[in-house]
Amino acid sequence: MSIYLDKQSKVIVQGITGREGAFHTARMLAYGTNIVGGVTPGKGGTTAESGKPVFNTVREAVQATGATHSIIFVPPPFAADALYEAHAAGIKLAVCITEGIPAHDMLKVVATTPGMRIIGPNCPGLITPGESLVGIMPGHVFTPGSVGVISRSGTLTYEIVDMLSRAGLGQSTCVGIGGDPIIGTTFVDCLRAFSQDEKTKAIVLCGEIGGSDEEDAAAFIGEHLRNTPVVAFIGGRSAPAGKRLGHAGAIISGNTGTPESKVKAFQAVHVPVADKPSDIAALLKQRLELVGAR
Amino acid sequence: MSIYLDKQSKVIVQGITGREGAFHTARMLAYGTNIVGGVTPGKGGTTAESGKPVFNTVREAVQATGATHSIIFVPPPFAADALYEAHAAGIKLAVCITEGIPAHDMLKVVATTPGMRIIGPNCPGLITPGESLVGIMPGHVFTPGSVGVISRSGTLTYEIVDMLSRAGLGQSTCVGIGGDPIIGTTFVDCLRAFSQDEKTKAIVLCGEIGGSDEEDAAAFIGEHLRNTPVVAFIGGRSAPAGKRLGHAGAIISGNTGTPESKVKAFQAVHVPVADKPSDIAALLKQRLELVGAR
Amino acid sequence: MKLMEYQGKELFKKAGIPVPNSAHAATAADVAAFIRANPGSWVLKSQVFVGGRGKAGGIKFADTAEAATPIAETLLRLVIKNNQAPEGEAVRSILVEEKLDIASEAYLAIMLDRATKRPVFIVSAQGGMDIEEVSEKHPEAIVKYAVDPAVGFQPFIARDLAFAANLPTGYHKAFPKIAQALYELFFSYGANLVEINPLVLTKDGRVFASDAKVELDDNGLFKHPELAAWKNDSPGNDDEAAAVAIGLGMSNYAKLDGDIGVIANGAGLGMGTMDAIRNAHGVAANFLDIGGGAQAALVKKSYALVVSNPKVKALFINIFGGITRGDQVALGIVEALKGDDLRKVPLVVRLTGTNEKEGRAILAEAGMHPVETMDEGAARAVAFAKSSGT
Amino acid sequence: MKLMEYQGKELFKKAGIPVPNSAHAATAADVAAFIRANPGSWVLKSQVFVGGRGKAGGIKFADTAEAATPIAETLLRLVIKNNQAPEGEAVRSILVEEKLDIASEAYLAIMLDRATKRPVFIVSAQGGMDIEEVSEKHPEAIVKYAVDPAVGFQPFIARDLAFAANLPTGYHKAFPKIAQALYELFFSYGANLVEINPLVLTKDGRVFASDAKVELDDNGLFKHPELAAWKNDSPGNDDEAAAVAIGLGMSNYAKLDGDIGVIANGAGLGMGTMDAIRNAHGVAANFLDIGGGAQAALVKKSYALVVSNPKVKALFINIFGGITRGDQVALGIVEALKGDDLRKVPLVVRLTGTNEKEGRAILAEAGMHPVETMDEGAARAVAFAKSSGT
Repeated sequence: MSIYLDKQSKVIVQGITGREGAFHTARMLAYGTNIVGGVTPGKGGTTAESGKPVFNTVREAVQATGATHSIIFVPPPFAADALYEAHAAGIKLAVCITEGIPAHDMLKVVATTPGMRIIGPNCPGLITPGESLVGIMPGHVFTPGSVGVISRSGTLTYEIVDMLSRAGLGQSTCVGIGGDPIIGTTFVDCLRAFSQDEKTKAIVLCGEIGGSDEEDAAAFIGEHLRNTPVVAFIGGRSAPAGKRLGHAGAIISGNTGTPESKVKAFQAVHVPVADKPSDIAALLKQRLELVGAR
Repeated sequence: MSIYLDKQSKVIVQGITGREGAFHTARMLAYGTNIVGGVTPGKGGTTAESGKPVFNTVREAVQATGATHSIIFVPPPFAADALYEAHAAGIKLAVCITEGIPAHDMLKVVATTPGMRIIGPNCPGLITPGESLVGIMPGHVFTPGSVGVISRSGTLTYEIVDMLSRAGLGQSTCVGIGGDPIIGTTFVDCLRAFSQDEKTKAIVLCGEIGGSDEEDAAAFIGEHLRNTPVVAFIGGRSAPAGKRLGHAGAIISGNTGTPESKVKAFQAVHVPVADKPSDIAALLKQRLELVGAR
Repeated sequence: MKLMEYQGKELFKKAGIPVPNSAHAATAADVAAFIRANPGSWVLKSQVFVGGRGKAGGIKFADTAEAATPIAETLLRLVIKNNQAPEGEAVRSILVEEKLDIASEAYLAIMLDRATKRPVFIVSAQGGMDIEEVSEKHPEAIVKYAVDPAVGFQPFIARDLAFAANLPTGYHKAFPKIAQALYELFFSYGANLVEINPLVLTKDGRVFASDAKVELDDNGLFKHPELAAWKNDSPGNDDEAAAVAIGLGMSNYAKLDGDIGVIANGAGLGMGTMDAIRNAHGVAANFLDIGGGAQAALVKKSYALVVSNPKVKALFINIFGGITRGDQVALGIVEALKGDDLRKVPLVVRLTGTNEKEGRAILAEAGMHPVETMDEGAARAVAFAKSSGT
Repeated sequence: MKLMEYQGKELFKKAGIPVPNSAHAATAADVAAFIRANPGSWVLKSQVFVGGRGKAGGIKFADTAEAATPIAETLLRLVIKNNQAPEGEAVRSILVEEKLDIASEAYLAIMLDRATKRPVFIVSAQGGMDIEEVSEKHPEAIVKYAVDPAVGFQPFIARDLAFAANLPTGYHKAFPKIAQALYELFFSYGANLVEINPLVLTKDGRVFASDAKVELDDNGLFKHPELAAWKNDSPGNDDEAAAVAIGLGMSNYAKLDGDIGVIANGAGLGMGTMDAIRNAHGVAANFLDIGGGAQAALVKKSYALVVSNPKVKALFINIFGGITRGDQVALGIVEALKGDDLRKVPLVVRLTGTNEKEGRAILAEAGMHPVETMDEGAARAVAFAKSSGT
């Protein structure tokens, strides 16, 4: 098992003939992802570089292939439209890679696309190692296993997963939820899914300064995941207050969203917070041994 | 049992201090309806003519009384706002009496108030005879019993129910769904509810020319209510084509919505269509005997 | 409220939907003057509300002012009939419009759909005069999309429709903008229907709304006071004006062909009363719904309106009160019958429901005795009308 | 993008939110000239982005041009500091504004709330300078409402907020219109935050937005080209301009206080790299995120930007490729080091992920050997910086 994605999941690529779309389609196919086609309006009926059929609309693609998952490589002004189109066509899970989508666009998308899980935007996607990769992650650093990974950051996740893999801690599913202020899937959504996934035995949660998602996650863990080993990491702890470093989410304002408040929230539910990514694997092993000993 | 409404249902009146609101509050209270208060912005903290407390907002009213039902007597330009307010405050069923609400207002209300059942607008409300009346119907023509009544018309329903009562056929719940083009609760919604209500043994359905609600109802009956005696009536059969008679719904255009298409749809599922309201009781008795004989 | 083509096109222009060059003319002289000032090939389009004007000879072509004058005179004398309007409608004015060099005709409309409770786009590559035939014989050539009102228009909807309907590629660039503008017009004016048939693709690759059909929701008109002037042009206006003049809703009164006046409360009971009259082998002279909660004064005015129709030989007042109170109705009837200012016709009253007892008492005092049922009342009114001779 | 008070109030005026009479002045002479031409009691408000200008002496009163001149001169020399901005911000200009006869001060704001994923109204009857203290000590005096974006603003929301916050009745008539206008402004400009503090009720019963704080979402600015001019005034503009000039996102570069340059791909890894440098007892000289999918040319330009900061003594390039390809990064580094046009500093490269092998080959050819881990790279860069002396 796994969450959100497995080997059978049928995936289409919105923007399959674009530069990024084509490049990552090839990489996802190489990883083994079950990509069944793609969409580029006006190029319907042709075949993409990857050999997959191109459709004019998501509806056509879904009708022809039975796809349930979509990954979106579309520039920011058109990304909301792509998400609406996926929803209207019955897509169940859409990964939105696009960076720079107006927050108000996402506000409305998230409120009006019930029944479709959105991962991102501004995220690296998700991967169930050894089965399927729907995203832009470097597949080779992931290994199959039983650690669920959730992260607001993209590249920092690769770092962390690489070290987990090197330490022999394979992953069940890794979800990059994205760093934008308004995202489709939160830490809590993923924690809930992991809590119902038999394969996932431990969880690594990679947060950031700003917002209250980490605090919410800590509260959920305290209530529903008391017996699961969880280790957290908070990125950006050396960022100066008030400075904006890339993710709009990483704004520190007032007392909410500070690293201190997040660390405190996790410690209150007995979740250790790693000082640096390279400490995570060791901390998780300790937690796993503790549970094993009980 | 009954559908949508019983003696316990706690009801508030939006517009309780207005002319119509005050008049019908008194009548509903006289009928036995469990009215717990009302709302008029700016009059919060006072007591209405009926002796019930007045609140400034629906939220205050719900918090103070635990109301789950609301009946709305508010002029057309403000009715959509009243429905949104009811929904935001957690009301589960709102009866909207108001006539003349823009169809586009209702379009959006209906699409964005999930979890709240709206009866109407432009309707007489609903009644579970002997228990509770949330509407403007003349309570004395109704009698408790086991016939469910659904009607697009207001006054014609009183006519029909009066004759049912005189014929000894009491009613479980009667719902006036309203005659506007966009309504919250359709024939099919009510049929589904009646199909799950043990007390309802037979159904009278009072439709009108225009639209396709009756055809949809016939289809539902064919699938889910084959063993329940149902009698239908179609109002406005003498209306000239193209003329608009009161309800925007009663426009005949093309071949859809004609009396013939509706009669045909009901006959196809063995539902007799009465020629006039005074025939309904007799037809229903025949159907009940038929079922009894089986 | 229905708009005429030239009115619809004014809204289209404001919304950014391309329409051909045109001038709206009330007389043949105006038509000729415009063509003289603007040489070229022109279409003279009769302005009426009924459909089928093309087949009825209401659309003609002219290349010169001289040729146009007699054509315009003929058109302005034309009465256009169809199945829905057998009595016909006189042409009121002419839209003089640039003649398009047509490569293709498509169909685009948005209507309020009761069943889905959504605005529905309807598109076909086979637009033009025979769209209804297409709809019957080749339903697969017509594609639809129900817009979620919470989401509103999104560009993908236009792409989806254009591809699904197989619109010629010449349309592809212009279509999304036109679809979006049409949706915004539909939405901002609270329309029941906006229709472009045909949406023309010209041989030189331009796209135009060559016709415009717009029907607005009367209940939403209060948001658009700027359209009040057009209201007077709208069909059925005499009845609507009469209704509004006495304080009824604009669709609460309609004159019909029979001789038995009807006053009822509620549209359903009003129609039911007409049905009952038909069942009693009579024909209603009108539909009149006094609405909910009518006061005595309105009942009296309604009486006056109904008997102002000279065809009316008998009147059936049929009230089953809910929000309407029997005492107010009874007071109104008594007031109406006082004095000599209003014509008297044989009157049958049926009065039940809210405040029935009080109402009956008032009528009894005035010497009137209501019937018990609708069927009884209808039969008695029909008998009165018949006995009054022809 | 943050707006200054006078800019925010321009948007307020357009949106129909009442603001006091005012003039925006860049010099003391302009201030004096305005007051001379418009006799009355005026407030001189320092225009800065940082909060707390009132407590820092940035707001003064003047009844005559003579009195105003020295005050304005003093204000225009003022540097306003607070906890968030210890280095302070120089006053740029002055808003000369009608002095209000205040009866009551309320608070009204709408912000984008991450947790509910909705725009949230925040209202308090206790507005003014101490709103943060109110929020801490009397949270019950602050009421909130999360708007469903599918529904949008509805009048009941304003009623609900006004009653729940116990706004004095003097506000009740104006408040719903102001709340609606503020929501429409928030919505149509794609704001992160719009705030009126205080919303003043005057003794003669008028309501005014006495201050304006507006923060717009940079990602949505492309929809509002008319605001481009204000962008230059926005704080952090030097860093943003530098980033945009080389083709990065406007928030992808920020100069900091340390001496170790940082180039990373992704904001998370960029922050992680800074954390690693701190863990190695060094301090980053900047944050630079080359974004996703950077090509060689952008990598070279990023190098140039980082070393243009004279404080930089060592540079750590930390790449973990996903959408970013190792070969492109390597090519960019090699290009940057060619020739003499760019300053050379000790360089540590860490390169892994997508096309790692190709990238390492390119670097090896140029005689460079990447480190294996982030911690290792950070430690080495810190060592380089320290050994280069102070």
